[in-house]
Amino acid sequence: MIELTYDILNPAKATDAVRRDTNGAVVTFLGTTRDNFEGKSVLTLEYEAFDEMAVKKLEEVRQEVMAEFGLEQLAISHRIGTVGIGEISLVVAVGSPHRKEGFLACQKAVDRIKEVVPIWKKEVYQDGSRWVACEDHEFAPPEHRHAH
Amino acid sequence: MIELTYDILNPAKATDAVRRDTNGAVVTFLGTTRDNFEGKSVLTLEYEAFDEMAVKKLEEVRQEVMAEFGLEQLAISHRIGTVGIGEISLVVAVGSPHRKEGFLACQKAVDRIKEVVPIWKKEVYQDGSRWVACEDHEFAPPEHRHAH
Amino acid sequence: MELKVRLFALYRERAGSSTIAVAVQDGATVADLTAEVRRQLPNLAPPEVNIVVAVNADYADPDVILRPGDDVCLIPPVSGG
Amino acid sequence: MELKVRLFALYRERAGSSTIAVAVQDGATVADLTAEVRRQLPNLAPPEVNIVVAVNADYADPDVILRPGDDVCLIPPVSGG
Repeated sequence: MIELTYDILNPAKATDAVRRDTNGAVVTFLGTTRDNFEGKSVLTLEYEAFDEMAVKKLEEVRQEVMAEFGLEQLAISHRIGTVGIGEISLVVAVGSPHRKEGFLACQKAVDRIKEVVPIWKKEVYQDGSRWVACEDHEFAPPEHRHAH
Repeated sequence: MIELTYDILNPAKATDAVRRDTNGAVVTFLGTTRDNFEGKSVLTLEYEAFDEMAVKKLEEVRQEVMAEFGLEQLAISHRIGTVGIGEISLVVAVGSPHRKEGFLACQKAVDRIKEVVPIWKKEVYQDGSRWVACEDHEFAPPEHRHAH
Repeated sequence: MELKVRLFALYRERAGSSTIAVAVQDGATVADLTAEVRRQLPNLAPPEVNIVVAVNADYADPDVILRPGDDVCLIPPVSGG
Repeated sequence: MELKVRLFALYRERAGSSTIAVAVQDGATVADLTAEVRRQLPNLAPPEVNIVVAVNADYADPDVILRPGDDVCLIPPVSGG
Protein backbone atom coordinates (compact mmCIF):
# COMPACT_ATOMS: atom_id res chain seq x y z
CA MET A 1 0.00 0.00 0.00
CA ILE A 2 1.25 3.43 -1.02
CA GLU A 3 -0.62 6.55 0.02
CA LEU A 4 0.08 10.26 -0.50
CA THR A 5 -2.65 12.29 1.10
CA TYR A 6 -3.72 15.65 2.52
CA ASP A 7 -5.70 13.84 5.23
CA ILE A 8 -4.66 13.08 8.80
CA LEU A 9 -2.82 9.75 8.82
CA ASN A 10 -4.21 6.77 10.71
CA PRO A 11 -1.32 4.37 11.49
CA ALA A 12 -3.75 1.44 11.83
CA LYS A 13 -4.48 1.66 8.10
CA ALA A 14 -0.85 0.80 7.29
CA THR A 15 -0.33 -1.74 10.09
CA ASP A 16 -3.57 -3.56 9.25
CA ALA A 17 -2.47 -3.69 5.60
CA VAL A 18 0.70 -5.63 6.50
CA ARG A 19 -0.66 -8.02 9.14
CA ARG A 20 -0.82 -11.66 8.09
CA ASP A 21 -1.51 -14.83 10.05
CA THR A 22 1.79 -16.18 8.73
CA ASN A 23 3.75 -13.21 10.10
CA GLY A 24 4.94 -12.78 13.66
CA ALA A 25 6.04 -9.16 13.56
CA VAL A 26 4.94 -5.75 12.41
CA VAL A 27 7.46 -2.93 12.74
CA THR A 28 6.11 0.58 12.28
CA PHE A 29 7.76 3.96 12.00
CA LEU A 30 5.78 7.13 12.61
CA GLY A 31 7.44 10.39 11.62
CA THR A 32 5.97 13.23 13.66
CA THR A 33 6.53 16.95 13.25
CA ARG A 34 8.74 18.59 15.88
CA ASP A 35 8.04 21.86 17.59
CA ASN A 36 11.51 23.31 17.27
CA PHE A 37 14.50 23.67 14.98
CA GLU A 38 17.80 24.59 16.61
CA GLY A 39 15.90 26.19 19.45
CA LYS A 40 13.56 28.13 17.15
CA SER A 41 9.87 27.52 17.74
CA VAL A 42 8.07 25.95 14.76
CA LEU A 43 4.39 26.89 14.39
CA THR A 44 3.40 24.52 11.63
CA LEU A 45 4.80 22.65 8.62
CA GLU A 46 3.99 22.57 4.96
CA TYR A 47 4.78 19.49 2.88
CA GLU A 48 4.92 19.88 -0.89
CA ALA A 49 5.29 16.94 -3.28
CA PHE A 50 5.92 16.34 -6.96
CA ASP A 51 2.94 14.01 -6.75
CA GLU A 52 3.32 11.67 -9.76
CA MET A 53 7.02 11.14 -9.16
CA ALA A 54 6.62 10.87 -5.37
CA VAL A 55 4.10 8.02 -5.71
CA LYS A 56 6.36 6.30 -8.25
CA LYS A 57 9.42 6.63 -6.00
CA LEU A 58 7.53 5.45 -2.92
CA GLU A 59 6.52 2.34 -4.82
CA GLU A 60 10.12 1.84 -6.01
CA VAL A 61 11.39 2.10 -2.42
CA ARG A 62 8.69 -0.35 -1.36
CA GLN A 63 9.67 -2.91 -4.01
CA GLU A 64 13.41 -2.44 -3.44
CA VAL A 65 13.18 -2.94 0.33
CA MET A 66 10.82 -5.92 0.09
CA ALA A 67 13.21 -7.58 -2.37
CA GLU A 68 16.29 -6.85 -0.23
CA PHE A 69 14.80 -8.42 2.89
CA GLY A 70 12.66 -11.11 1.25
CA LEU A 71 9.41 -9.63 2.58
CA GLU A 72 5.96 -9.27 1.07
CA GLN A 73 4.21 -6.70 3.23
CA LEU A 74 5.25 -3.06 3.32
CA ALA A 75 2.94 -0.05 3.48
CA ILE A 76 3.84 3.63 3.25
CA SER A 77 1.62 6.63 3.90
CA HIS A 78 2.96 10.17 3.51
CA ARG A 79 0.97 13.23 4.37
CA ILE A 80 1.30 16.47 2.38
CA GLY A 81 -0.07 19.97 2.81
CA THR A 82 -0.26 21.69 6.18
CA VAL A 83 0.67 19.46 9.10
CA GLY A 84 0.32 20.66 12.68
CA ILE A 85 3.02 20.18 15.33
CA GLY A 86 3.12 16.67 16.79
CA GLU A 87 1.06 15.26 13.94
CA ILE A 88 2.11 12.27 11.87
CA SER A 89 3.70 13.05 8.51
CA LEU A 90 4.91 9.55 7.61
CA VAL A 91 3.88 5.98 8.40
CA VAL A 92 6.01 3.02 7.29
CA ALA A 93 4.76 -0.41 8.34
CA VAL A 94 6.48 -3.72 7.61
CA GLY A 95 5.04 -7.16 8.20
CA SER A 96 7.53 -9.99 8.48
CA PRO A 97 7.74 -13.56 9.72
CA HIS A 98 10.57 -12.61 12.12
CA ARG A 99 11.34 -9.37 13.84
CA LYS A 100 14.96 -8.83 12.84
CA GLU A 101 14.16 -8.40 9.13
CA GLY A 102 11.18 -6.26 10.06
CA PHE A 103 13.30 -3.75 11.96
CA LEU A 104 15.99 -3.63 9.26
CA ALA A 105 13.48 -3.27 6.43
CA CYS A 106 11.48 -0.54 8.16
CA GLN A 107 14.60 1.47 8.91
CA LYS A 108 15.91 1.04 5.37
CA ALA A 109 12.58 2.14 3.88
CA VAL A 110 12.53 5.31 6.00
CA ASP A 111 16.13 6.09 5.05
CA ARG A 112 15.40 5.64 1.34
CA ILE A 113 12.19 7.69 1.47
CA LYS A 114 14.13 10.59 2.95
CA GLU A 115 16.80 10.23 0.24
CA VAL A 116 14.89 9.81 -3.00
CA VAL A 117 11.23 10.80 -2.77
CA PRO A 118 10.51 14.31 -4.11
CA ILE A 119 8.73 15.73 -1.09
CA TRP A 120 9.80 18.94 0.64
CA LYS A 121 9.16 20.21 4.14
CA LYS A 122 8.88 23.87 5.04
CA GLU A 123 9.04 24.94 8.65
CA VAL A 124 6.95 28.00 9.44
CA TYR A 125 8.10 30.23 12.31
CA GLN A 126 6.57 33.30 13.89
CA ASP A 127 8.91 35.48 11.83
CA GLY A 128 9.40 33.54 8.60
CA SER A 129 9.91 30.07 7.20
CA ARG A 130 12.59 27.70 5.92
CA TRP A 131 12.68 24.84 3.46
CA VAL A 132 14.35 22.01 5.31
CA ALA A 133 17.36 20.53 3.53
CA CYS A 134 17.64 16.79 3.57
CA GLU A 135 19.41 15.32 6.57
CA ASP A 136 22.21 13.57 4.78
CA HIS A 137 24.07 16.33 3.03
CA GLU A 138 24.36 20.04 3.38
CA PHE A 139 22.39 21.80 0.73
CA ALA A 140 23.93 25.23 0.78
CA PRO A 141 25.62 27.70 3.11
CA PRO A 142 23.34 29.17 5.78
CA GLU A 143 22.83 32.46 3.90
CA HIS A 144 21.24 30.47 1.10
CA ARG A 145 19.38 27.99 3.28
CA HIS A 146 17.69 30.78 5.19
CA ALA A 147 16.83 32.86 2.15
CA HIS A 148 13.13 32.85 3.07
CA MET B 1 3.39 2.88 30.35
CA ILE B 2 3.37 -0.80 31.25
CA GLU B 3 0.28 -2.92 30.66
CA LEU B 4 -0.40 -6.62 31.19
CA THR B 5 -3.95 -7.39 30.16
CA TYR B 6 -6.46 -10.01 29.07
CA ASP B 7 -8.03 -7.48 26.69
CA ILE B 8 -7.41 -7.07 22.96
CA LEU B 9 -4.48 -4.70 22.50
CA ASN B 10 -4.93 -1.37 20.78
CA PRO B 11 -1.52 -0.24 19.44
CA ALA B 12 -2.66 3.41 19.42
CA LYS B 13 -2.74 3.37 23.21
CA ALA B 14 1.02 2.73 23.34
CA THR B 15 1.98 4.97 20.42
CA ASP B 16 -0.11 7.86 21.75
CA ALA B 17 1.59 7.43 25.14
CA VAL B 18 5.04 8.04 23.63
CA ARG B 19 4.26 10.86 21.18
CA ARG B 20 5.69 14.25 22.12
CA ASP B 21 5.94 17.51 20.19
CA THR B 22 9.68 17.44 20.87
CA ASN B 23 10.08 13.98 19.29
CA GLY B 24 10.35 13.26 15.59
CA ALA B 25 9.99 9.50 15.61
CA VAL B 26 7.87 6.72 17.06
CA VAL B 27 9.03 3.16 16.40
CA THR B 28 6.54 0.42 17.21
CA PHE B 29 6.78 -3.34 17.32
CA LEU B 30 3.67 -5.48 17.17
CA GLY B 31 4.09 -9.15 17.97
CA THR B 32 1.31 -11.13 16.33
CA THR B 33 0.45 -14.79 16.76
CA ARG B 34 1.37 -17.05 13.85
CA ASP B 35 -0.82 -19.75 12.41
CA ASN B 36 1.84 -22.42 12.17
CA PHE B 37 4.81 -23.99 13.92
CA GLU B 38 7.14 -26.05 11.77
CA GLY B 39 4.29 -26.70 9.35
CA LYS B 40 1.85 -27.66 12.10
CA SER B 41 -1.36 -25.66 12.14
CA VAL B 42 -1.85 -23.61 15.33
CA LEU B 43 -5.48 -23.09 16.38
CA THR B 44 -5.00 -20.60 19.18
CA LEU B 45 -2.48 -19.53 21.81
CA GLU B 46 -2.56 -19.28 25.57
CA TYR B 47 -0.31 -16.83 27.36
CA GLU B 48 0.35 -17.37 31.06
CA ALA B 49 2.23 -14.88 33.25
CA PHE B 50 3.67 -14.69 36.73
CA ASP B 51 1.83 -11.38 36.98
CA GLU B 52 3.59 -9.47 39.77
CA MET B 53 7.05 -10.40 38.52
CA ALA B 54 6.14 -9.85 34.86
CA VAL B 55 5.01 -6.28 35.52
CA LYS B 56 8.17 -5.65 37.57
CA LYS B 57 10.43 -7.07 34.85
CA LEU B 58 8.63 -5.14 32.09
CA GLU B 59 9.25 -1.94 34.04
CA GLU B 60 12.91 -2.92 34.54
CA VAL B 61 13.33 -3.51 30.81
CA ARG B 62 11.64 -0.17 30.15
CA GLN B 63 13.98 1.72 32.50
CA GLU B 64 17.08 -0.14 31.31
CA VAL B 65 16.41 0.54 27.62
CA MET B 66 15.45 4.19 28.15
CA ALA B 67 18.70 4.72 30.10
CA GLU B 68 20.82 2.94 27.48
CA PHE B 69 19.53 5.07 24.61
CA GLY B 70 18.90 8.31 26.50
CA LEU B 71 15.17 8.24 25.81
CA GLU B 72 12.17 9.19 27.92
CA GLN B 73 9.21 7.55 26.19
CA LEU B 74 8.73 3.80 26.06
CA ALA B 75 5.46 1.92 26.40
CA ILE B 76 4.89 -1.82 26.61
CA SER B 77 1.60 -3.72 26.45
CA HIS B 78 1.54 -7.51 26.73
CA ARG B 79 -1.59 -9.54 26.34
CA ILE B 80 -2.20 -12.72 28.35
CA GLY B 81 -4.87 -15.40 28.30
CA THR B 82 -6.28 -16.80 25.07
CA VAL B 83 -5.09 -14.99 21.94
CA GLY B 84 -6.50 -15.83 18.52
CA ILE B 85 -4.33 -16.34 15.45
CA GLY B 86 -3.14 -13.09 13.86
CA GLU B 87 -3.98 -11.10 16.98
CA ILE B 88 -1.51 -8.82 18.72
CA SER B 89 0.23 -10.27 21.79
CA LEU B 90 2.84 -7.54 22.34
CA VAL B 91 3.13 -3.83 21.61
CA VAL B 92 6.38 -1.96 22.24
CA ALA B 93 6.38 1.73 21.29
CA VAL B 94 9.35 4.08 21.60
CA GLY B 95 9.26 7.84 21.13
CA SER B 96 12.56 9.50 20.33
CA PRO B 97 13.89 12.76 18.94
CA HIS B 98 15.68 10.89 16.15
CA ARG B 99 14.82 7.65 14.43
CA LYS B 100 18.07 5.73 14.79
CA GLU B 101 17.84 5.52 18.59
CA GLY B 102 14.14 4.72 18.27
CA PHE B 103 14.77 1.65 16.13
CA LEU B 104 17.64 0.41 18.32
CA ALA B 105 15.73 0.94 21.55
CA CYS B 106 12.57 -0.75 20.29
CA GLN B 107 14.49 -3.79 19.07
CA LYS B 108 16.46 -4.02 22.33
CA ALA B 109 13.29 -3.80 24.40
CA VAL B 110 11.65 -6.62 22.44
CA ASP B 111 14.78 -8.77 22.79
CA ARG B 112 14.93 -8.20 26.55
CA ILE B 113 11.22 -8.85 27.05
CA LYS B 114 11.62 -12.23 25.37
CA GLU B 115 14.64 -13.03 27.55
CA VAL B 116 13.63 -11.99 31.05
CA VAL B 117 9.89 -11.50 31.50
CA PRO B 118 8.12 -14.49 33.07
CA ILE B 119 5.45 -15.02 30.45
CA TRP B 120 4.86 -18.33 28.67
CA LYS B 121 3.18 -19.13 25.39
CA LYS B 122 1.35 -22.36 24.69
CA GLU B 123 0.47 -23.28 21.13
CA VAL B 124 -2.74 -25.26 20.83
CA TYR B 125 -3.06 -27.67 17.88
CA GLN B 126 -5.90 -29.85 16.70
CA ASP B 127 -4.25 -32.82 18.43
CA GLY B 128 -2.50 -31.34 21.43
CA SER B 129 -0.47 -28.40 22.60
CA ARG B 130 3.09 -27.29 23.30
CA TRP B 131 4.72 -24.78 25.63
CA VAL B 132 7.01 -22.77 23.41
CA ALA B 133 10.59 -22.61 24.61
CA CYS B 134 12.30 -19.27 24.40
CA GLU B 135 14.01 -18.48 21.12
CA ASP B 136 17.53 -18.03 22.35
CA HIS B 137 18.46 -21.36 23.87
CA GLU B 138 17.23 -24.88 23.62
CA PHE B 139 15.20 -25.81 26.62
CA ALA B 140 15.27 -29.57 26.42
CA PRO B 141 15.46 -32.40 23.91
CA PRO B 142 12.38 -32.77 21.70
CA GLU B 143 10.93 -35.61 23.76
CA HIS B 144 10.72 -33.24 26.70
CA ARG B 145 9.70 -30.15 24.73
CA HIS B 146 6.80 -31.98 23.18
CA ALA B 147 5.67 -33.67 26.33
CA HIS B 148 2.20 -32.15 26.06
CA MET C 1 11.54 -25.16 57.18
CA GLU C 2 8.80 -25.85 54.68
CA LEU C 3 8.42 -23.51 51.74
CA LYS C 4 5.41 -23.13 49.50
CA VAL C 5 6.75 -23.20 45.95
CA ARG C 6 4.69 -21.88 43.04
CA LEU C 7 4.91 -23.43 39.59
CA PHE C 8 3.97 -21.89 36.24
CA ALA C 9 3.19 -23.05 32.74
CA LEU C 10 5.18 -26.16 31.75
CA TYR C 11 6.26 -26.90 35.33
CA ARG C 12 2.72 -26.45 36.65
CA GLU C 13 1.40 -28.89 34.08
CA ARG C 14 4.20 -31.43 34.65
CA ALA C 15 3.71 -31.30 38.42
CA GLY C 16 -0.07 -31.40 38.05
CA SER C 17 -0.32 -28.61 40.60
CA SER C 18 0.34 -24.88 40.84
CA THR C 19 1.99 -25.16 44.27
CA ILE C 20 4.09 -27.74 46.01
CA ALA C 21 5.44 -27.87 49.56
CA VAL C 22 9.20 -28.35 49.76
CA ALA C 23 11.04 -29.03 53.01
CA VAL C 24 14.62 -27.75 53.29
CA GLN C 25 17.00 -27.17 56.19
CA ASP C 26 17.25 -23.74 57.80
CA GLY C 27 19.89 -21.77 55.90
CA ALA C 28 19.28 -23.73 52.72
CA THR C 29 20.15 -22.07 49.41
CA VAL C 30 18.27 -21.87 46.14
CA ALA C 31 20.52 -24.71 44.88
CA ASP C 32 19.50 -26.86 47.85
CA LEU C 33 15.87 -26.16 47.04
CA THR C 34 16.13 -27.12 43.37
CA ALA C 35 17.98 -30.32 44.35
CA GLU C 36 15.09 -31.18 46.67
CA VAL C 37 12.53 -30.29 43.99
CA ARG C 38 14.28 -32.65 41.57
CA ARG C 39 14.04 -35.45 44.14
CA GLN C 40 10.32 -34.82 44.64
CA LEU C 41 9.55 -34.32 40.95
CA PRO C 42 12.15 -36.17 38.88
CA ASN C 43 10.24 -35.48 35.65
CA LEU C 44 9.94 -31.72 36.13
CA ALA C 45 13.03 -30.91 34.05
CA PRO C 46 15.76 -33.01 32.47
CA PRO C 47 19.11 -32.98 34.34
CA GLU C 48 20.83 -30.79 31.75
CA VAL C 49 18.23 -28.04 32.18
CA ASN C 50 18.86 -25.54 34.95
CA ILE C 51 15.73 -24.91 37.04
CA VAL C 52 15.45 -21.14 37.35
CA VAL C 53 14.10 -19.82 40.64
CA ALA C 54 12.51 -16.50 41.53
CA VAL C 55 12.49 -15.43 45.18
CA ASN C 56 10.11 -12.63 46.09
CA ALA C 57 9.42 -11.92 42.41
CA ASP C 58 13.00 -11.59 41.27
CA TYR C 59 15.48 -14.03 39.77
CA ALA C 60 17.67 -15.60 42.49
CA ASP C 61 21.17 -17.04 42.02
CA PRO C 62 21.83 -20.58 43.27
CA ASP C 63 23.75 -19.33 46.33
CA VAL C 64 20.94 -17.13 47.65
CA ILE C 65 19.87 -18.21 51.15
CA LEU C 66 16.17 -18.86 51.61
CA ARG C 67 14.14 -17.61 54.57
CA PRO C 68 10.80 -18.75 55.97
CA GLY C 69 7.92 -16.99 54.21
CA ASP C 70 9.89 -16.30 51.01
CA ASP C 71 7.75 -16.30 47.89
CA VAL C 72 9.53 -19.00 45.87
CA CYS C 73 8.59 -19.65 42.23
CA LEU C 74 10.03 -21.98 39.61
CA ILE C 75 10.39 -20.26 36.24
CA PRO C 76 10.41 -22.45 33.12
CA PRO C 77 12.12 -20.99 30.02
CA VAL C 78 10.16 -17.86 29.17
CA SER C 79 8.46 -17.35 25.80
CA GLY C 80 6.57 -14.09 25.97
CA GLY C 81 6.28 -11.62 23.14
CA MET D 1 13.67 23.74 -28.78
CA GLU D 2 11.87 25.35 -25.89
CA LEU D 3 11.10 23.24 -22.84
CA LYS D 4 8.60 23.97 -20.11
CA VAL D 5 10.44 23.35 -16.85
CA ARG D 6 8.56 22.84 -13.59
CA LEU D 7 9.94 24.05 -10.28
CA PHE D 8 9.07 22.86 -6.77
CA ALA D 9 9.42 24.11 -3.22
CA LEU D 10 12.59 26.16 -2.68
CA TYR D 11 13.23 26.55 -6.42
CA ARG D 12 9.65 27.57 -7.11
CA GLU D 13 9.84 30.22 -4.42
CA ARG D 14 13.24 31.51 -5.54
CA ALA D 15 12.12 31.71 -9.17
CA GLY D 16 8.81 33.26 -8.19
CA SER D 17 7.06 30.86 -10.56
CA SER D 18 6.15 27.20 -10.78
CA THR D 19 7.18 26.93 -14.44
CA ILE D 20 9.79 28.58 -16.60
CA ALA D 21 10.45 28.30 -20.32
CA VAL D 22 14.02 27.30 -21.16
CA ALA D 23 15.40 27.36 -24.70
CA VAL D 24 18.10 24.78 -25.52
CA GLN D 25 19.54 23.45 -28.77
CA ASP D 26 18.17 20.24 -30.29
CA GLY D 27 20.13 17.34 -28.83
CA ALA D 28 20.84 19.26 -25.65
CA THR D 29 21.56 17.27 -22.49
CA VAL D 30 20.33 17.70 -18.94
CA ALA D 31 23.69 19.37 -18.19
CA ASP D 32 23.10 21.88 -21.00
CA LEU D 33 19.67 22.61 -19.57
CA THR D 34 20.89 23.25 -16.03
CA ALA D 35 23.63 25.52 -17.40
CA GLU D 36 20.97 27.52 -19.22
CA VAL D 37 18.76 27.59 -16.12
CA ARG D 38 21.65 29.00 -14.11
CA ARG D 39 22.09 31.76 -16.71
CA GLN D 40 18.40 32.65 -16.53
CA LEU D 41 18.13 32.35 -12.76
CA PRO D 42 21.57 32.96 -11.23
CA ASN D 43 20.13 32.95 -7.70
CA LEU D 44 18.31 29.61 -7.98
CA ALA D 45 21.15 27.58 -6.45
CA PRO D 46 24.70 28.40 -5.41
CA PRO D 47 27.43 27.17 -7.82
CA GLU D 48 28.56 24.37 -5.50
CA VAL D 49 25.06 22.87 -5.40
CA ASN D 50 24.19 20.42 -8.16
CA ILE D 51 20.76 21.13 -9.65
CA VAL D 52 18.99 17.76 -9.80
CA VAL D 53 16.69 17.19 -12.76
CA ALA D 54 13.80 14.79 -13.27
CA VAL D 55 12.76 13.93 -16.81
CA ASN D 56 9.36 12.30 -17.20
CA ALA D 57 9.08 11.79 -13.43
CA ASP D 58 12.42 10.06 -12.92
CA TYR D 59 15.87 11.29 -11.96
CA ALA D 60 17.99 12.00 -15.04
CA ASP D 61 21.78 11.97 -15.23
CA PRO D 62 23.54 15.03 -16.68
CA ASP D 63 24.29 13.24 -19.99
CA VAL D 64 20.66 12.34 -20.75
CA ILE D 65 19.51 13.90 -24.04
CA LEU D 66 16.32 15.93 -23.88
CA ARG D 67 13.50 15.67 -26.40
CA PRO D 68 10.68 18.09 -27.22
CA GLY D 69 7.70 17.50 -24.97
CA ASP D 70 9.75 15.98 -22.14
CA ASP D 71 8.35 16.68 -18.69
CA VAL D 72 11.34 18.39 -17.09
CA CYS D 73 11.36 19.24 -13.37
CA LEU D 74 14.01 20.73 -11.12
CA ILE D 75 14.25 18.88 -7.82
CA PRO D 76 15.64 20.76 -4.82
CA PRO D 77 17.15 18.65 -2.01
CA VAL D 78 14.33 16.50 -0.72
CA SER D 79 13.19 16.57 2.90
CA GLY D 80 10.19 14.29 3.16
CA GLY D 81 9.45 12.03 6.06
